[in-house]
Amino acid sequence: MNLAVEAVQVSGVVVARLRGELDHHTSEAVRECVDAALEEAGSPFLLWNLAELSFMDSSGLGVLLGRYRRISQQKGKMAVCGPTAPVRRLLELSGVLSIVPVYDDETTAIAALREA
Amino acid sequence: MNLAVEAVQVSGVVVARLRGELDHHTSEAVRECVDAALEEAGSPFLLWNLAELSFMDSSGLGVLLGRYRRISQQKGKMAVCGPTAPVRRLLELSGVLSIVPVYDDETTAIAALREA
Amino acid sequence: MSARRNYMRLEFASRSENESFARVAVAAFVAQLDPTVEELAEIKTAVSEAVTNAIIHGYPDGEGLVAVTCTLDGDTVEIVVEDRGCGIEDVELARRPMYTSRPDLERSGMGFTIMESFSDRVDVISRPGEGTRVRMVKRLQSSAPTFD
Amino acid sequence: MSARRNYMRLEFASRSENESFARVAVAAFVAQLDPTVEELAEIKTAVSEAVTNAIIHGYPDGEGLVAVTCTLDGDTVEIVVEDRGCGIEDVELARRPMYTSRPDLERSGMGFTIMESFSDRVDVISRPGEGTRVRMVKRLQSSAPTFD
Ligand SMILES: Nc1ncnc2c1ncn2[C@@H]1O[C@H](COP(=O)(O)OP(=O)(O)O)[C@@H](O)[C@H]1O
Ligand SMILES: Nc1ncnc2c1ncn2[C@@H]1O[C@H](COP(=O)(O)OP(=O)(O)O)[C@@H](O)[C@H]1O
Repeated sequence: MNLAVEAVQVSGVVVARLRGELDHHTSEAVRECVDAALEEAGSPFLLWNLAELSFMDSSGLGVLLGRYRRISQQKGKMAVCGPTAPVRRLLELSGVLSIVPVYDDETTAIAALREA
Repeated sequence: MNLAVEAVQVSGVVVARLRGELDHHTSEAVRECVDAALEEAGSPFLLWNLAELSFMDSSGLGVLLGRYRRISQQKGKMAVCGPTAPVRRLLELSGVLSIVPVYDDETTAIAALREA
Repeated sequence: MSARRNYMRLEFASRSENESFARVAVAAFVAQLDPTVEELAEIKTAVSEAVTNAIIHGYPDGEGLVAVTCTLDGDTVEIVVEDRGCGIEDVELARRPMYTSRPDLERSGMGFTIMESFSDRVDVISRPGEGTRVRMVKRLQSSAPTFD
Repeated sequence: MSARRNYMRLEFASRSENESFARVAVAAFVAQLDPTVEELAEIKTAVSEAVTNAIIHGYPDGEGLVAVTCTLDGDTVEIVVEDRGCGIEDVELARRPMYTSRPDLERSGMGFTIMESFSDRVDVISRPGEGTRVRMVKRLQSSAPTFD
């Protein structure tokens, strides 16, 4: 599969790191991995590190927005960091950037998520 | 075009440097460039630097063997240097390596060609 | 003109593994027009949307064939994605931003909107029970001018 | 088994620009079986040989259609390259190492030999005036075992 996903906990924030291409075929693996990590952490704070994601289409938007909905209900927060140019364009175009903040890197993003 | 070719003269040897993919479509450009350089140099010594050639098929063999024939008639010499693994395999399989010597790098190859 | 005209057609089983194959194949074909990195990313995304729709929505309960044709003419790319699946009842509704018939699959409803943003023109022809045909046309800014 | 079966078909104009497109497309499709780098290089080369032959020899004086189909079944890849061009008078002669009918084009006559070396099996069916069909079968060593 041309996507690798890992989800780790950093200072109470679940960080999902994606590498490769996120489309409908690879979306299920991401959903499972991230949902399991959120469950385990018991924390509604989620950061998507997209620095190594070379491709994403609207199936990826669905995955992001699905987690966003769930986290919002738990009064948590979600953010994105490091998107490559094409991914950033998709996030912009779809309006995701108007509800989810974007940061340059993990450290800045985690600090901002914890501040709230 | 997914192939770049340059031909330069180094110590009386024409060095043809190929980058990218050599197939039937890109072979004409190589033929033209190398034949012009041989003509201009007036020297029947030719080195193929294949270190950056990622792909070659039998159309490439045709180009190499065509120059080989011509150069042999002029009592010249031809060599190859730096082939990547797949290109080396093709040269081996087709028997080209039994008539054309292969060297690691340009410097060694040029020295060997001049020795004769 | 005809010297710059080129054509290809792709057919494949409606399996999700083939989404990435379809966009790589189209990109490799379009590459001969020397598109910019951004144009190529737009084309890959638009193809991915249309092909994914054919796979998920066109054939929801089984495998069928998806066809992608691509024609290059001068600096213009035309891509047609077709399925012989269930078709769309109301195309106008389907094209609305955020509309999806499958919220249960966490679809975002942004597929058509993305195809429209990333090409100059999108036509959809669909007949319930017969299938769907999505045609996208995009003119490349980057192409070398045609002298003929 | 059927879960590991997949199919695609490619058709394109017999233009030399399409040689690289054809091998990239086949490689992108076969990639789902996780071939080694070496296996992928062998497949690309074999496809390039068969497709180039269809373009040069099959349609020497004009444009025609070339079709490539690829079927994955378990760890086995089957690739068929077809043209409806001039056909081959003597297939046995054509397959001989170093034989070429076009020394004027600096052909090496090694195309069939390379296809044979890089696949487990090559079948050629050709009829003068009707066209040529080259079928290559290759079993990948690298594929994950099938559990079914
Ligand atoms: N090829 C197709 N066959 C059947 N229905 C389709 C097809 N493509 C799109 N649709 C319908 O149009 C709707 C909107 O499509 P789209 O904008 O891509 O969003 P999404 O795929 O996220 O649902 C889909 O939910 C589906 O109902
Ligand atoms: N698709 C084809 N249509 C017609 N003739 C073909 C085709 N493929 C191969 N041939 C014939 O078989 C010969 C040997 O092919 P090959 O081993 O690939 O060598 P080469 O392409 O270098 O000539 C060709 O020279 C040609 O006469």
